[in-house]
Amino acid sequence: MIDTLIQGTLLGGYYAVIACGLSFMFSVMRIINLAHGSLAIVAAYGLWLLADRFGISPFIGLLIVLPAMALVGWLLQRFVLERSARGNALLPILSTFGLSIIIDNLLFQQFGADTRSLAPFLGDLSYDSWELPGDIYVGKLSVMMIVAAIVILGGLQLFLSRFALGRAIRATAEDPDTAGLVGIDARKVNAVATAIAMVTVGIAGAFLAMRATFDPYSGGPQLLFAFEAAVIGGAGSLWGTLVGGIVLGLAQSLGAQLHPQGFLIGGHLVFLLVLFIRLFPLGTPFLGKISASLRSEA
Amino acid sequence: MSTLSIQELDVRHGLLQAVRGVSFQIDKGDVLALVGANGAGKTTLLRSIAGAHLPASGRILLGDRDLTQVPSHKRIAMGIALVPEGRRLFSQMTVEENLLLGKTSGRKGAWNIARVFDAFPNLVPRRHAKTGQLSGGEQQATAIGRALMSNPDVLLLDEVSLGLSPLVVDRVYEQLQTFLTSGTTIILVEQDLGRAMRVASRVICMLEGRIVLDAPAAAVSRDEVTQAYFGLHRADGGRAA
Amino acid sequence: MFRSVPNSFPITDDTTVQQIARQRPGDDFLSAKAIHKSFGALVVLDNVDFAMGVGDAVGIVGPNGAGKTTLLSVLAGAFPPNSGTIFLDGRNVTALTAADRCKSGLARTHQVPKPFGGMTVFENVYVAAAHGELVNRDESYGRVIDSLTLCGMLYVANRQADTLGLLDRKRLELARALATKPKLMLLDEIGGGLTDGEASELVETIRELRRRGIGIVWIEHIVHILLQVADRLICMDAGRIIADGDPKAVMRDEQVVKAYLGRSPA
Amino acid sequence: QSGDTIKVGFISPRTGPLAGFGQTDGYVLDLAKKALAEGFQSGGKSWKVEIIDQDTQSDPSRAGQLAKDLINNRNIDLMLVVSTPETINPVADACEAAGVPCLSTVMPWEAWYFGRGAKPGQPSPFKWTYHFGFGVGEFFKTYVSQWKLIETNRKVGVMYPNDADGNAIRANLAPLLAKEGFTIVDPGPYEDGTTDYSAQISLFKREGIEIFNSFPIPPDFAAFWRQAAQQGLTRKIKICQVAKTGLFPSDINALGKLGMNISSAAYWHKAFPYKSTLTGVSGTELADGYETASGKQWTQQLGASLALLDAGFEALKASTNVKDKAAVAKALSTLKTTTIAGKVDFTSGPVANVSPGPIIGTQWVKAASGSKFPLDYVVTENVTDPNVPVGAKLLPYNG
Amino acid sequence: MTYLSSGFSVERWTRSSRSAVFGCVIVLAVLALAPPLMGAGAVDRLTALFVYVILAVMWNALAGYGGLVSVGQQAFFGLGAYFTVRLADAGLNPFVSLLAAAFITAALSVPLSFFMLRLRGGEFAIGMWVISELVHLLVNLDQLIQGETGTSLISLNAYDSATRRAAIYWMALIAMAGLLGLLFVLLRSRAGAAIQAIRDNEDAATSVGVKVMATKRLLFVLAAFGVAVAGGLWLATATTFQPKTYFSIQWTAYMIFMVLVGGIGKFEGAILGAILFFVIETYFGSMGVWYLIGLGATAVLFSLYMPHGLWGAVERRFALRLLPIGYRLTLPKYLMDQHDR
Ligand SMILES: Nc1ncnc2c1ncn2[C@@H]1O[C@H](COP(=O)(O)OP(=O)(O)OP(=O)(O)O)[C@@H](O)[C@H]1O
Ligand SMILES: Nc1ncnc2c1ncn2[C@@H]1O[C@H](COP(=O)(O)OP(=O)(O)OP(=O)(O)O)[C@@H](O)[C@H]1O
Ligand SMILES: [Mg+2]
Ligand SMILES: [Mg+2]
Repeated sequence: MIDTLIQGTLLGGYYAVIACGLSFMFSVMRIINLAHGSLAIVAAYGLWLLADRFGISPFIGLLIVLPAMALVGWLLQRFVLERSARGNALLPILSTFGLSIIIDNLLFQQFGADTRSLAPFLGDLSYDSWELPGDIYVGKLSVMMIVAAIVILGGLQLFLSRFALGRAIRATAEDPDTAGLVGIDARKVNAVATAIAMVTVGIAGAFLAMRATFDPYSGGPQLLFAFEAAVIGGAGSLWGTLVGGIVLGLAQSLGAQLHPQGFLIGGHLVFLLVLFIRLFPLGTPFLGKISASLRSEA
Repeated sequence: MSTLSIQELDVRHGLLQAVRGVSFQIDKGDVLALVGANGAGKTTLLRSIAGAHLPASGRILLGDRDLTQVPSHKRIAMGIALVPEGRRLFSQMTVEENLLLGKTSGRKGAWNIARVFDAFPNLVPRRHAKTGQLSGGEQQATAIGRALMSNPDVLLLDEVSLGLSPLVVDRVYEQLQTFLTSGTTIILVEQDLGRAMRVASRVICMLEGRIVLDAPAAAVSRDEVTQAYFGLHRADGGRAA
Repeated sequence: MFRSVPNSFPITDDTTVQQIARQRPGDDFLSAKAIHKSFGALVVLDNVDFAMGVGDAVGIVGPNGAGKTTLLSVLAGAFPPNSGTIFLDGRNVTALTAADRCKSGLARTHQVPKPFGGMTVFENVYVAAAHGELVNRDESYGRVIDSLTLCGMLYVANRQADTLGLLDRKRLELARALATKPKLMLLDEIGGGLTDGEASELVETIRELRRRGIGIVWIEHIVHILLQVADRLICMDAGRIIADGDPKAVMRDEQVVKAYLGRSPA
Repeated sequence: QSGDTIKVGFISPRTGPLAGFGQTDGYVLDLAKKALAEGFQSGGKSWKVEIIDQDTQSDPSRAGQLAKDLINNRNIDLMLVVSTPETINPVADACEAAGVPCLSTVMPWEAWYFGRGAKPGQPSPFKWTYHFGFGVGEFFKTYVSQWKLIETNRKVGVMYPNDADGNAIRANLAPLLAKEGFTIVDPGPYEDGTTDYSAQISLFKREGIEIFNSFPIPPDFAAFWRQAAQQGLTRKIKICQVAKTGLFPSDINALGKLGMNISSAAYWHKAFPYKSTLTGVSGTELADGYETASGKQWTQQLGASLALLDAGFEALKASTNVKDKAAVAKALSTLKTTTIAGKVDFTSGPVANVSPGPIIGTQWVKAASGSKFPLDYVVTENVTDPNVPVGAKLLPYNG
Repeated sequence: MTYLSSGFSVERWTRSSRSAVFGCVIVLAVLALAPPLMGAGAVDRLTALFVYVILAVMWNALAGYGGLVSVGQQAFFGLGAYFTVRLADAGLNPFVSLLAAAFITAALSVPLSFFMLRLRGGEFAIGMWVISELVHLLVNLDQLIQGETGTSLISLNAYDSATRRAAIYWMALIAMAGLLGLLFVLLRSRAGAAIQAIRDNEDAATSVGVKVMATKRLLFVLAAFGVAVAGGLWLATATTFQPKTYFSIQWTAYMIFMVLVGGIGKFEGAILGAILFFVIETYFGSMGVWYLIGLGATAVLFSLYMPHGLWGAVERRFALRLLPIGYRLTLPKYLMDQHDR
């Protein structure tokens, strides 16, 4: 049981990392980015290429790939999102959906369907673990991921609430025209925000590729978990995403304990449950309390 | 020296021409009351001065700088701040955050958070509330405070007293008096004519996008202005409806 | 412009007036008992009692944030009070939705206008006419035209509501509320920002509503407009009613002067 | 004109997530087209042959649409379809609906037969569609043979997903294995896309399994196996027998060190001693030819796709009238031939319309230094087709 | 045009819209007579087109008019197909099963709506996606379906291929025409106005007496029904039921593509989008990777350069309203004159 809780929490850390960039764009910039997974895979291929061709360790490779992702984000904003976000709110869904198809297939065109992974370039890290008393093993990579999640999400949350640029990002997301009236250069701020989001997407891609395998089409399947974590976390809160990821991870691990097919079902059910609890803030005293605690955590 | 000058400004909303050939200039430290009936084009004019809406033709000058094509976020850095109609607060952000956003341009001056809270003490207990949840009057106070935070040279106020209780309106006008003394130029859209004419040094009345009356406040009577609302008064410059 | 066009259209029927007349005098049409409302820790309505008869015109004033809009919303059913009961036409409606209350004759406007932005002005009002009370299509059309006429919006009837300015949006709020064929209208700051001429037209419109037997609750900061219509004035402060009664008396009330007006009206 | 041209449809996943299967098809089709360039003899007549190959883009809906297009607009005489239930079943159903003969391979035949609505014990509902290749019976024989090569406690942890392959195996394999004296530890079907396996791993650890068997998709297996390594499970495993993942070298390469010595089972291997009836090439020639042409390591799909063409054209050769669909279907139902991947025989299958084929025990081992590719794929047992020579001794996974 | 007393009139039809509806009827009639004259391939392709049109129109109704952006409509598509095989397996005639399946799915969507319709915006969108995944997993538990293995609607094999093809074609045509007609009538009714009002502002809608929940539910259930019909039809043409295929988010992605490219919130737009998608697929589908890249690029380009979709652009350019659902007020002459002065 304790093992399940620990593994579930660690899994939650992974989801939080994957969801981070998505949540940032979803809850702060109000863009549902369907290309999130595909972009993470782009970063993964970048790291893989550096490691496979030039023998650069993926961790060092991040120093090259993350700035490149920032640039991608900047370009993405300038040439795609900026225009499409100006129309109706659904257009970014269409453009990022189109983008994800383009990216996936270009990757296929370039790299073929072969399964890849960054793990072979990490030595034993991908499966090393620490042994805790009680025959419990915690994977080193999993611990790294949850620490990364805390640092990134916490850092971003702090950035958004305490720093002028962070506030400017939120203001621009809410009303770009009025942001201009208080002196914010909306285009620049949006480009910076997307660049930041893409850096976190790059990190997500790296972890995804270290943890399992990827191919040009593996961006999509992880997307739902990321959305679930982001939505459980609640709009406007990045800390919430961490909580959301962990709630999801725990629900899945516990679900799997109950029934082998309970893994996915458990996650989905808890996701829906959380949404409905949030709907009834004044419901029964018990539900009310749960929802209050969910809120305060978020 | 003239601070702000507007030359032959035309502004459109699609096919509709909301501002037609408007010209005037206003000197540093002046208070201009801009009046006119509903739909006369006042808001449109203020928004194009602030850069929120680019004019179809004409020029906007601040000192000798041509602002016509300058985007709104740069105009505020040059000292033009707008309190927009309908407040336009960032509803998901707190009062304090909204106020801090007003500081984005980084202009130095007397206004800071503490002073805004002094001016609108009713905001103090709500400083950490999201502005979307404020009462109408609290929102208006925040919007004014936000504009003041940028320490503007030219302050454009669009229906500031709308939704404010009389007590607060009084306080707003007191504040106007105090920063007038520091040399701020003000364009004021206000429907309470009596009030507007009391603080203003000049009155401009618009009708269907044109200026139909432009006179020193002391030189016209309230009745004359009211007549101008309906196009019964001809402006001296002859640019009549 | 607000332009009253009394009896200019045969489609305006008089049933409302007749219905109202049938009611026993002295009955409270709308009443609220011991209303309590808080948002989190913030108490916005603190044990408020309110009652009015049909055909009354009640003005509400009070400093910003006093809870006026909240009271209106609770009466209209936009959200439930934490405690307290609301009666409409003798029925306990506390648990009913805003839509149900609307069908029972209660209409409201919003302080921050909420137009149906993607629809035309005509369509906005038509929604209200067709759903406020079940009637056939031609009758709802008639009611739409009547409301648009009364609120001076005929010429913008085919404009998309998104493109309206603030004042037209407020008029649209009024027209929409009117089209539901209410017995009582709750108005929230529909007079702000009007020129003197426009304001007197609005007053004319409201008087016309009263002539039709429609009761009015009107929140407004421009007191002199309010005084031209209201036969009773309420002043709220910090979630409580601090004065209630004859408008002139309320305006002179010391507490009201101190909390709201800042100076004596004299 | 079309009067003397035979048209054959060939559908496979060439792009999209299943593209690993279709990767070698271009090469195989080229070989076939070359062999057919001179014309094709059937019923004492020489025919021109047009092979119309189509890519499903790994989309089952598209697979069905393509099949209809080939049937309705291109008037094909025979449909060949290969690789995975997502590709084969929709195409076979479209052919069954339209009355066009269809031959397929590379998926467990149980998933093909029962997964399309046939009921056990009842006569076959299919008149037009035929399938050859491995089934659960072959896996059973192969696994028993392979797992007896190394001394273990005979405790087998199994992870069968809730998909067509997994379900076909689960339903039939486990009981048979139990009869052979293996203890099966089955945590139950999991869904593809599961990302955490701690429940299963702790069960396996508790039960002390030494053999592990699974039918996972590659990303799931990578996640599972790394987690198993974290939890100390892999060190206890003597035989790690994986199907589906591990068909292709890239899957194993992506596992890094953990991929070494994973056992697999092959529906074709370049060591198969047969020659292609259509092209005449041998297994080694096929594999070497592909490596030269593409620069990539050979895969077992080469032989399977070619075997499909072999069998298809043998049926056409045997049919009394290639232009008569019923005659071609009849020829399929009585087809008996030996392709590059071994025997195909529809006269003696477990159910009508099916000819079971071999699956050979194999292992991925580190290649000798100096090889072109990092991994070598060796045959470790041959019970389902004794003609295939065993090339190496099975190494313990944790050895 | 409805004339009211005092010279006012409310216009709902225009000359062009009358001829458009007439044109639609003619096209439908021609399509109904076509199967004996067309090749089998064309009949099959047109059946696919009808299914696309149903999908696009239903999603447009939900998102474009009702503001309910769902990325989980595949739940109903899959359920429509699932219940069809389930009922057919139980011995019901496959065509009757198809219809019954759509009704069952619609019935299931009613309790679902009580929860889902309380969610807003992104939560509703993602929530629906999760619902569809959940439904998919639950369907997988059915012994008949055997997880992802699936099964086939083999009872259809009882019909010879020509009969079967034509029957499915007509069913699809009738379903499409019926659903389009139903939706058109609904949107032109007072419920239609209420639906749009809710999209624009829910609070204001309730305050004028619109029953928000009931109205949204009507739309939600109708969309579920329509999409379920589409799912059943697709199964009838494809025979194979593999849950993964039917519960794939790809279906919703196509709906979004068709609707946004065609013009969201426009009745004609969704139809046009479906036709465009169908044409692209038919003519470029065989280009493999480049077809998909092209499809993606089309989506991006439309979002950038034609934000109102094809029909939006046409409408702006030519001020054309073929299938109008709105209202136009015409003032009496004396009032117009007064205004012009
Ligand atoms: N976004 C818009 N789209 C189309 N027309 C607009 C838009 N905004 C304003 N208008 C029109 O432009 C004209 C001028 O409007 P503006 O808001 O500038 O007037 P105003 O004098 O500020 O009126 P008010 O007293 O109502 O604030 C009006 O006819 C108005 O309807
Ligand atoms: N949804 C909400 N959540 C939290 N606080 C709220 C909410 N709505 C209103 N409030 C707070 O309740 C108090 C009363 O608000 P209300 O809108 O009723 O005031 P009001 O009397 O209408 O004021 P005004 O004259 O400025 O419109 C205010 O302090 C406001 O900030
Ligand atoms: Mg204005
Ligand atoms: Mg208020």
